Amino acid sequence: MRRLLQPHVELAVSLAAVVVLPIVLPSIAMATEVVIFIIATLGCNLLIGYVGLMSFGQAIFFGVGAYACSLTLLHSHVGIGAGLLAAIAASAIVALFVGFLSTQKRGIYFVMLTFAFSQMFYFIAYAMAGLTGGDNGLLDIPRPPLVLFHVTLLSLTPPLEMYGLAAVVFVALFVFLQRVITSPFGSTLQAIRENEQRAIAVGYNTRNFKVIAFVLSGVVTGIAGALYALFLQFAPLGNIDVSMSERIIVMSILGGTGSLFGSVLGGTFYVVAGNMLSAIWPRWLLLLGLILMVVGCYLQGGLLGAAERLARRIGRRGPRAMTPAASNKPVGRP
Amino acid sequence: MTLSRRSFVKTAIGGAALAATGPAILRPAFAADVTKIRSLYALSGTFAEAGKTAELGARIAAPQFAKEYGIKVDYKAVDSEGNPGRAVAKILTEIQQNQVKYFVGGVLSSSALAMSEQVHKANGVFITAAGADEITGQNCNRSTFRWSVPTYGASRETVLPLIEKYPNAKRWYTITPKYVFGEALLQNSIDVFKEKGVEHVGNSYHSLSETEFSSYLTNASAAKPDVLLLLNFGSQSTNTLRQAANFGMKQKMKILMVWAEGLEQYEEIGADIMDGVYVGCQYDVSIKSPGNKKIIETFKAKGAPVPSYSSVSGYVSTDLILRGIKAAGSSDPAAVIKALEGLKYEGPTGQEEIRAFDHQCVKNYYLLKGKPKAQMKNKYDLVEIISSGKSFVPQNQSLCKMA
Amino acid sequence: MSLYLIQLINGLGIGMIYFMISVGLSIIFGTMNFVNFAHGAFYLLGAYLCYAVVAATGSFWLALAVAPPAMALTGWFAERYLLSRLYHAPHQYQILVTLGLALVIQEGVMLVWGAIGQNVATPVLLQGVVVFGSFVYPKYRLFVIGFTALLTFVLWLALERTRYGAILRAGTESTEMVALLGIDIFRMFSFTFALGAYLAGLAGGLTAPISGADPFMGPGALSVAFVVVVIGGIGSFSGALAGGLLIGVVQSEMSSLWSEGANIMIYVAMALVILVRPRGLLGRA
Amino acid sequence: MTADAPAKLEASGLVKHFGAFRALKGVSFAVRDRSVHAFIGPNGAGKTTLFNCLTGTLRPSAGRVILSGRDITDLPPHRRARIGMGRSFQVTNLFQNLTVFESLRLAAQAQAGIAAYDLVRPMERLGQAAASAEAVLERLALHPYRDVKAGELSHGQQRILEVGLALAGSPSVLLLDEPTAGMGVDDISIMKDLIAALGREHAIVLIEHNMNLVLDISDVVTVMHQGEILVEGPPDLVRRDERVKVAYLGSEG
Repeated sequence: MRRLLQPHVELAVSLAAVVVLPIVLPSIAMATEVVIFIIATLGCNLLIGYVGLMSFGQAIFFGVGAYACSLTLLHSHVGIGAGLLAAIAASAIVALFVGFLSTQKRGIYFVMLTFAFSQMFYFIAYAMAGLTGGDNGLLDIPRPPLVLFHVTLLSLTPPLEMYGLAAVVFVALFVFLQRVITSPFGSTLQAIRENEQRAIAVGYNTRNFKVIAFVLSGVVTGIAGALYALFLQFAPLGNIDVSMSERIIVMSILGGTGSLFGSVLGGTFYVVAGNMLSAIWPRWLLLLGLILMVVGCYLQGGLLGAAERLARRIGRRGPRAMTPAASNKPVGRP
Repeated sequence: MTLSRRSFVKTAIGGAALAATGPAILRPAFAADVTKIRSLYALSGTFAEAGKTAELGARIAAPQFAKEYGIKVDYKAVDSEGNPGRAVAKILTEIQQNQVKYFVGGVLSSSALAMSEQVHKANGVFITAAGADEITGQNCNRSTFRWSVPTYGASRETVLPLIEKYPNAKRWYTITPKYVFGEALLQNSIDVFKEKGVEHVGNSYHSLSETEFSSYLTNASAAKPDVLLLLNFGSQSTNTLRQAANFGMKQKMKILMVWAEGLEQYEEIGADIMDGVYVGCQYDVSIKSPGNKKIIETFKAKGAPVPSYSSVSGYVSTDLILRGIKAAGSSDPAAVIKALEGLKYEGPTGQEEIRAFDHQCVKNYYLLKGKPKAQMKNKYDLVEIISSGKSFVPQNQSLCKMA
Repeated sequence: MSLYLIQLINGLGIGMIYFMISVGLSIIFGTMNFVNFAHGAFYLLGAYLCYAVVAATGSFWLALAVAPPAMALTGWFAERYLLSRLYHAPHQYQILVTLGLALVIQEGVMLVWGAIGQNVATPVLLQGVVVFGSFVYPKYRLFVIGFTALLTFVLWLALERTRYGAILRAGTESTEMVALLGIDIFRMFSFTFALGAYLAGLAGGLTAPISGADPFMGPGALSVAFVVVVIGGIGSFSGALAGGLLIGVVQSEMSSLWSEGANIMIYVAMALVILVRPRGLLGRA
Repeated sequence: MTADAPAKLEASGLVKHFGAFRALKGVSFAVRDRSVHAFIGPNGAGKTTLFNCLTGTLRPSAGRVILSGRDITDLPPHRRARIGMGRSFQVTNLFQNLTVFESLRLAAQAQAGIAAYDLVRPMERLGQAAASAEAVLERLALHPYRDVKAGELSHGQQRILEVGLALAGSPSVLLLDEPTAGMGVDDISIMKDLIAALGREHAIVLIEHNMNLVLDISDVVTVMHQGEILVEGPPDLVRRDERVKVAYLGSEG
């Protein structure tokens, strides 16, 4: 599928964004937040854009990643890498469980199932206050320096170093996911999104592919959750709330599904606009609501789709090079 | 009547919330002698009403005391969105972007605790009126001061006087939200029950997302208590009280809401239901003290609504920061912290004092009672003070071990 | 009377309210195969419209007569000019647009009426309680149960005995079939959506004297409605009733045992129903 | 026709109930390799149910399905596809937004087994799948439309691609469900030639309403009626059989 930006251009633009964000944004903290939510959005986009699955369970993995990383660092003296590994392992296990059950159903039943799991895990986290801190959350999470073979790579004390960690993880995950979507596995996901029945008929065990995609998505989102906990040094209960799922979904669709770069746009736009608008008008969510309605009705390709349309109109490239975002087309009603 | 409560707040926020959100490299280089203060209240989200009222208090206090103490102040409101994660991210932005050292805010326990830690890491000063005892208990730190009376005092100063007032009310039933704050109120109340030999006939826990309380009230009714003690907070206590009144419980027993949000909440509940209900609160406009007199006059002069607990908490928190700077004669946070420790001042509740060892403000807590509609002088005159007093955990029992 | 029996009765009362909140969602869900994430916001707006009419006129009965039809009109407009363009879009866009609509309603309510909740006084006629032995129950809640029961009967009659009801029931089975019968399904969708919004608004108005009108009551009501609709069976009228009553009773009975546990159990049950019996307890196969 | 060719696909005693309704009442047959075996019958004869039992979309209530000597009765559809069963759909069922080549490549890639799960290497590394896709493009004369989206093809081309997707996995048995459905006369003759040609290399199960096409190219025709086999034999035999006429006329009258 040819797009506005070829993969290597997307990567280059993403790299440039990583360098530019802390300079143009009002604070490094905001840049860090942007990058973390871009990662979470990438995880969500893998499901919506490449498999056609809309999961309300992303908050589960965001929350579990944050808790796993925080608890590891709070209760042992291992390094930051171990915290991230714990987040990966925990979110993978939970995503395997949730994904294995949820992918048994399609369409709106899948949405409802992930919604039920999201609420379930929220109340479990709330009830297990001894482990998760309940409503208070986990406080005072240590942020040990990043050490590799006894060499301190990043002390992580200055804000820019925390940003650096998040940015490096983001770039690594972006490259990894770019490879995933152009791999045999990724191309199969797109076949499933297009027509699952046919994918089964030609010999794919689509259930397996969906579960693996779900786990990948969960792990990426879990890493975002862990970075968020490291960034805030705090893991609030709100991480695992269904409204976090909604926020991540909104960022994904706002940016544009069907291309990883859409997530970069969506995450950046949501976090930056949210910060700026909330400072001006406490009722800014009203504007967000209007934007969602406009995007849903008229701009289904999201910001990326809008950019592509604009580029086509200006005609900088030949009109044939542009194909509308795949997500413009119906995926098939359940 | 001057401006309505809402329209005043709207213009206040709209006019002054010029967000300093320019690029990091173009950071405005403020003169060093301007003290930057940021308030972090929930201006949107579930606790927006309490948040914007508290912010209003801070907004009135900042220019007034700046002038009074001769300090240059740059005050801005930051919306915590009622979301602890967002609140911390925004504090980090303020610290990094504008090198802000002074913060007031925090209504919810979870937000306040997390904010307290961030300000402490940045060696700033944070003044809050949140309910979480940990703030001046096990999670206390050098940077954080708390104006509001902890759950210990709130329970004692409401439950004890009510027991004394009604010696025959021997059976008490409690309804508690399941989180640290609720548990703390419950434990402190149970201690008072034991001390006074009254019977705790039962407790119902509910989750923080509950809105339907009839089943808990049914449990309570079945226990046939003399007093129903509500230990929940905000819209949950409003709903519990409203539904208890629907179930006719006001006629059968005394109802005491230990931790009320103040005037806005009484208005939300309405005069009919408030009539005869006991509530505990940090502040009431009817307090007779020189400090309160001044606050009422100031609010009137500014065309602001009648002062309430929320607006006064924002007001006093901001005052305390500027008072500390004045006393220290410097805007260095370390010096300001020193100056605030042990500070005695004329506050809205009379003489108030900040304890040095845990940074807890020692002040009155009030037991109030809803007035019958016929006795109300105006629509804000919903409660009358029954008693007040100071109860605080002594230093040797405090969980605060400040480094 | 034992406490468990009292809680059973109270739970049935809560369940009737849950049914009211959910039935509109279920009808829309079943007929149009459309998940309306703005359903909770319709419920919220219904409560506020009711509050506004009571505040202006003092009459709760007038409010109950005016607010739900106003919601039906809102729903009809939303369907006609917003949602109707989404029937052929993937469901994520339907969810996105209704989520946006919910946000607009919620923030709009705060813009108009402020962020604090509003009290809606119980109508004078229904103040006070009725006493059956050791069981005390507010008159107003009794009225809500009676009113809902009556409404249930009327709705049932409408669905079973009228031409529209027959079309609607057929639509729950297969919209294609209805279209083949030469019926304008888009008009049917508009009408169905208006009916769903009407019922949500009515639920908001009816519960306002019990839990007030609060700008944040939407998402909670939506969650309850999802659970009830899924457990009862999507598109099933009797299922929504059974689901509502079941959830009400479980919550009420669990309140003295482990109330957070009740929440976990309810969502476990929701997941199990989708996995094991997707048509719900009473849904048609 | 090669009468001595071994049976590639066998069904024995297939029964399928839907509640009280018996859609298949014990159907047995054998499809020999390199032959076209057509199933005809009036509407409601049970052809579609039979087809679904063979492809695994439905599980028969009783009886067995044997593919190349292996009992596949309990295998799910994707597993059948992996051991040499290709199928097409009656209603065009393509990857609408993927190009013709990509669709065929994906269909071929399904045979790659564990390599299809490769997460990190580019899909071009699976050269086998691309080669198979190219071969099918050639064979079906779809190469001019290599980079056209499936959804943008004409109906006739879509029907051809429908068969192509079944073919891309290099199956030994092809199950074609009304391949000419909705086609124009010119396209039908292309499809007819294609099926006849494929029948020389594969075992083909054909469900088709176009009687002329069936009688022209089939090696064996099975006439079904009310869930049972009415007549089975070479086209000439079926053409003359009185029972077939009665069954068709009876169902119409």
